[in-house]
Amino acid sequence: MSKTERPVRTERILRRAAKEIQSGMIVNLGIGLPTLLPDYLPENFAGLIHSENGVLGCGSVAKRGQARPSLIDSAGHYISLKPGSSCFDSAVSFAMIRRGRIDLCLLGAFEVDTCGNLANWKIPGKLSPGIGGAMELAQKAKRLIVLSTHTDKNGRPKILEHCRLPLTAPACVNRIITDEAVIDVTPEGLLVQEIADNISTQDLQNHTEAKLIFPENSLRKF
Amino acid sequence: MSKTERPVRTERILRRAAKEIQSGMIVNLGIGLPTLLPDYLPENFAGLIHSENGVLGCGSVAKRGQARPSLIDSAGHYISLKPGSSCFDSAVSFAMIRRGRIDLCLLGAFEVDTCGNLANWKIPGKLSPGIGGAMELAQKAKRLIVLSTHTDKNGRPKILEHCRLPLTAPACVNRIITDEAVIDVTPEGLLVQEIADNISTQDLQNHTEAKLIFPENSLRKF
Amino acid sequence: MNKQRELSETIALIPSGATIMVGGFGSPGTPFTLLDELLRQGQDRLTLIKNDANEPGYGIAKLLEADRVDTLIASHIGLNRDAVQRLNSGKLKVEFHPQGILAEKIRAAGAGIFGFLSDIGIETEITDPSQIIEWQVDKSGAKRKLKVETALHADFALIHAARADHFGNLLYTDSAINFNPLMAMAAENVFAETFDLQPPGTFPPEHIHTSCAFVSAVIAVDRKRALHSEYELMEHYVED
Amino acid sequence: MNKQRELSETIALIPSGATIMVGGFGSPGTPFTLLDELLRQGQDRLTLIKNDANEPGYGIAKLLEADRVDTLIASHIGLNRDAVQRLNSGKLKVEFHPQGILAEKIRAAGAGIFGFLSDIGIETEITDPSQIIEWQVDKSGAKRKLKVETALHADFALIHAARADHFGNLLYTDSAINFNPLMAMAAENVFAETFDLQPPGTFPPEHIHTSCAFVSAVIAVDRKRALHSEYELMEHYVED
Repeated sequence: MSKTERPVRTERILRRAAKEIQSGMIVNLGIGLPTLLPDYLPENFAGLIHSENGVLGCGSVAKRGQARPSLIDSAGHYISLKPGSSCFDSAVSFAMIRRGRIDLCLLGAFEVDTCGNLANWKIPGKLSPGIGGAMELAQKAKRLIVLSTHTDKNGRPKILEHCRLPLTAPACVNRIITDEAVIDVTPEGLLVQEIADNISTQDLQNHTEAKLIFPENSLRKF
Repeated sequence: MSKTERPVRTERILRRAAKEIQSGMIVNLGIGLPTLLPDYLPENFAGLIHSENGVLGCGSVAKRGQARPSLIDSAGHYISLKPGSSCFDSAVSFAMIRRGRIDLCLLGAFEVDTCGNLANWKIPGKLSPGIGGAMELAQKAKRLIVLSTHTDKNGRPKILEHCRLPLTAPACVNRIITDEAVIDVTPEGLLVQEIADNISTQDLQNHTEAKLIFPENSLRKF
Repeated sequence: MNKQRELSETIALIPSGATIMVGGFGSPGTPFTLLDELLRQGQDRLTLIKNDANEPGYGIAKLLEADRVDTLIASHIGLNRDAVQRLNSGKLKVEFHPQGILAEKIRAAGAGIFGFLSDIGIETEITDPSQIIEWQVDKSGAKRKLKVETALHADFALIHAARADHFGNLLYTDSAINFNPLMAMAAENVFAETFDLQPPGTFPPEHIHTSCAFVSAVIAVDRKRALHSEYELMEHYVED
Repeated sequence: MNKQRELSETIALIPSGATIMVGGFGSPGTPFTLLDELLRQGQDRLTLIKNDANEPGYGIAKLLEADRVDTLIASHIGLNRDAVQRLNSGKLKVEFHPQGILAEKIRAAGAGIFGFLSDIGIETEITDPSQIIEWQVDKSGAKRKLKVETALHADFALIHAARADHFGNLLYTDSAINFNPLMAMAAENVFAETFDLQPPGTFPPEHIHTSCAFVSAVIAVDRKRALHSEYELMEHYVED
């Protein structure tokens, strides 16, 4: 899907999410929306993208002529490598993850809840393609941000009071970025930090099953 | 200690032990007598010497001019490498050992007994420099041969009914090669396979605390 | 010391019912030539251990499609719709592990240890209470609940190496490293294919990823004569 | 991203009382320059984790001789008579592990696991009954007695790399690899010295032994200006 064809909702999420990735960070991008993020990073981005199939320092998607059959990211896309990249086996790749060397991980979600619980790997009876790297990334990244449309394709909330699907990991999410809001998981509950410029706080709460906390001062738009 | 200066007892042990190392084998040589074995192997020996500090394919001792500060064996000697050698970290080196990839290990001993128990790492109150790789090699080499003078420097037996020193590993020794005999550890006990050409069976038993089994047919001399 | 072997006689050593580790994350590192020979020879009732199920028409997917596989031990099979259908219809038994735990269980076998203690997935449905121990793992004096993950063994491993020598020393490249060096350490019998087989001494000793101590046989594959489009770029992933 | 740092300010980050992993098996791979700076700065009450105690006058032996070390966690100190005397006289606490178990305990910390199950030394005096569990590790249904070996952690690791880049990617050579890559994964803060510091992109990605993700600082040591005879051949081992 080329950048120009992406729906407005997706565009908004990705544009906002790109701001979370800072210079010097080691970042893992989960399959789905997060995989599209490199397109939104500055050309000279000074950080390292980790792909759990064994690459640190992933570059942009490799076009025909540059692509090598031996070099993909964990989503299956042919990629280029940046100077200073390293390739290693799967045990080392996940050592890096479990050891806490991933500064930031961005993952998709089926459901996320008030406690920061995440469900993104299984819909019983419907979808169970396996676990992949999701559990280790969710549990061990220093900072975990969920990227998701605010509601599912049927308009139902994905931000719940309590996750109903099998969990990927409990209490792992730090921030949720949707097309409608930027929401932090805090000990007090879900704190809205930013709101999309085309939505009211009332609508946002209506699209959210979990009770949202709004700050006393005015909400930043995005 | 150059080859010409070695005592006759040592020479006899090493000459006999070299015959145990066959083409194609992966062999680990323990510190002490076994380390001297490469001098007794044929020039074109087609096997691989493993050194537990992370080398497979050790060559002969490197003389001045060839020696590199970064390349030693586990006894601390500067070594050369043979074509097809590999260098790896200590976890991989001991993976190789615990995984059963060492065909043959030759170790020194303080004591060895009727059950094939080996004591070679500690003399309580006198000597406790640590364990090194001995326990893993003793427990996991496919075949373990002890090289030792038949009696200690005070003439006391080293082949005992039961080891009295702390064990390196129980029931690990397959064969014992001394300056007086070649003895196999069998379910029935210690079976003498060969005897030095300068000793009687009676003297051999007298120098041995454990009861020896002698074969019915005549003993091979070495 | 020369471990170069012929393809068909090497794969013929694998009996029906064997447990086989297969290298590769997706296509990179998948030993397509070895797998095709296994398909041709007809061994069945196999248990395969691979990160994924390849994509339909590729690698182990062809063994699945030919009903040769009873059980697959994997991390994620989402890119193979056919394998998911087989799982859902009960035709295929799949045992899922978190990807890094799968890697570590294989490495544990390779390292000659029996298992390890982990906290991954400990509060999720993939963990059964019978797998939990409480153990004091630091000097705090407090015990911690941990999951015992046991080592994962196999009779055989099929490996794809970018380069190799006749002793069986292996080198990998790019993201085609993945599970290959772990499986090469773990399995009883390790068969590696390579396009680039060189005399011993060609590679600097510290560049070798898998020491020949772990490898049983090396099969030279002529890249030019290999008919496998599987080794080429997958068109549906190539961006123009 | 550039992790090149100055020697003294890097070592100054280490407080007295710290637990420090030190690379090297004997001399090869020992970070002599980092250790000398630690000696110069005077941190004490240290716990060191190293395979051995170097030889008298070399590496960590100098820290032992200067009474800076409370505890040494090692595999074998037989080549350092002074260290053995300190152990026997009670001046130095030494915790011994079988060499491969020491390596694996360090790797366990580096792999983010909490421990592992082993059968090494299980019937010897180094194993206490409290370390044993009975666990079903295969499909036989039978339980097996195994020793729980816990992960070994450290605040700092001092590493010697043959080559490095400014991001902190490290490459080792010969038998100087040994414990270095394991310790570089395990410790919280990892300082690596090298004679050969190059720009990122110099080394093929699959030749890098330690990815920069694990490394905190790289110190360039000028081999020509380094006064250390410790890096040269040890005369008493050289045969003419």
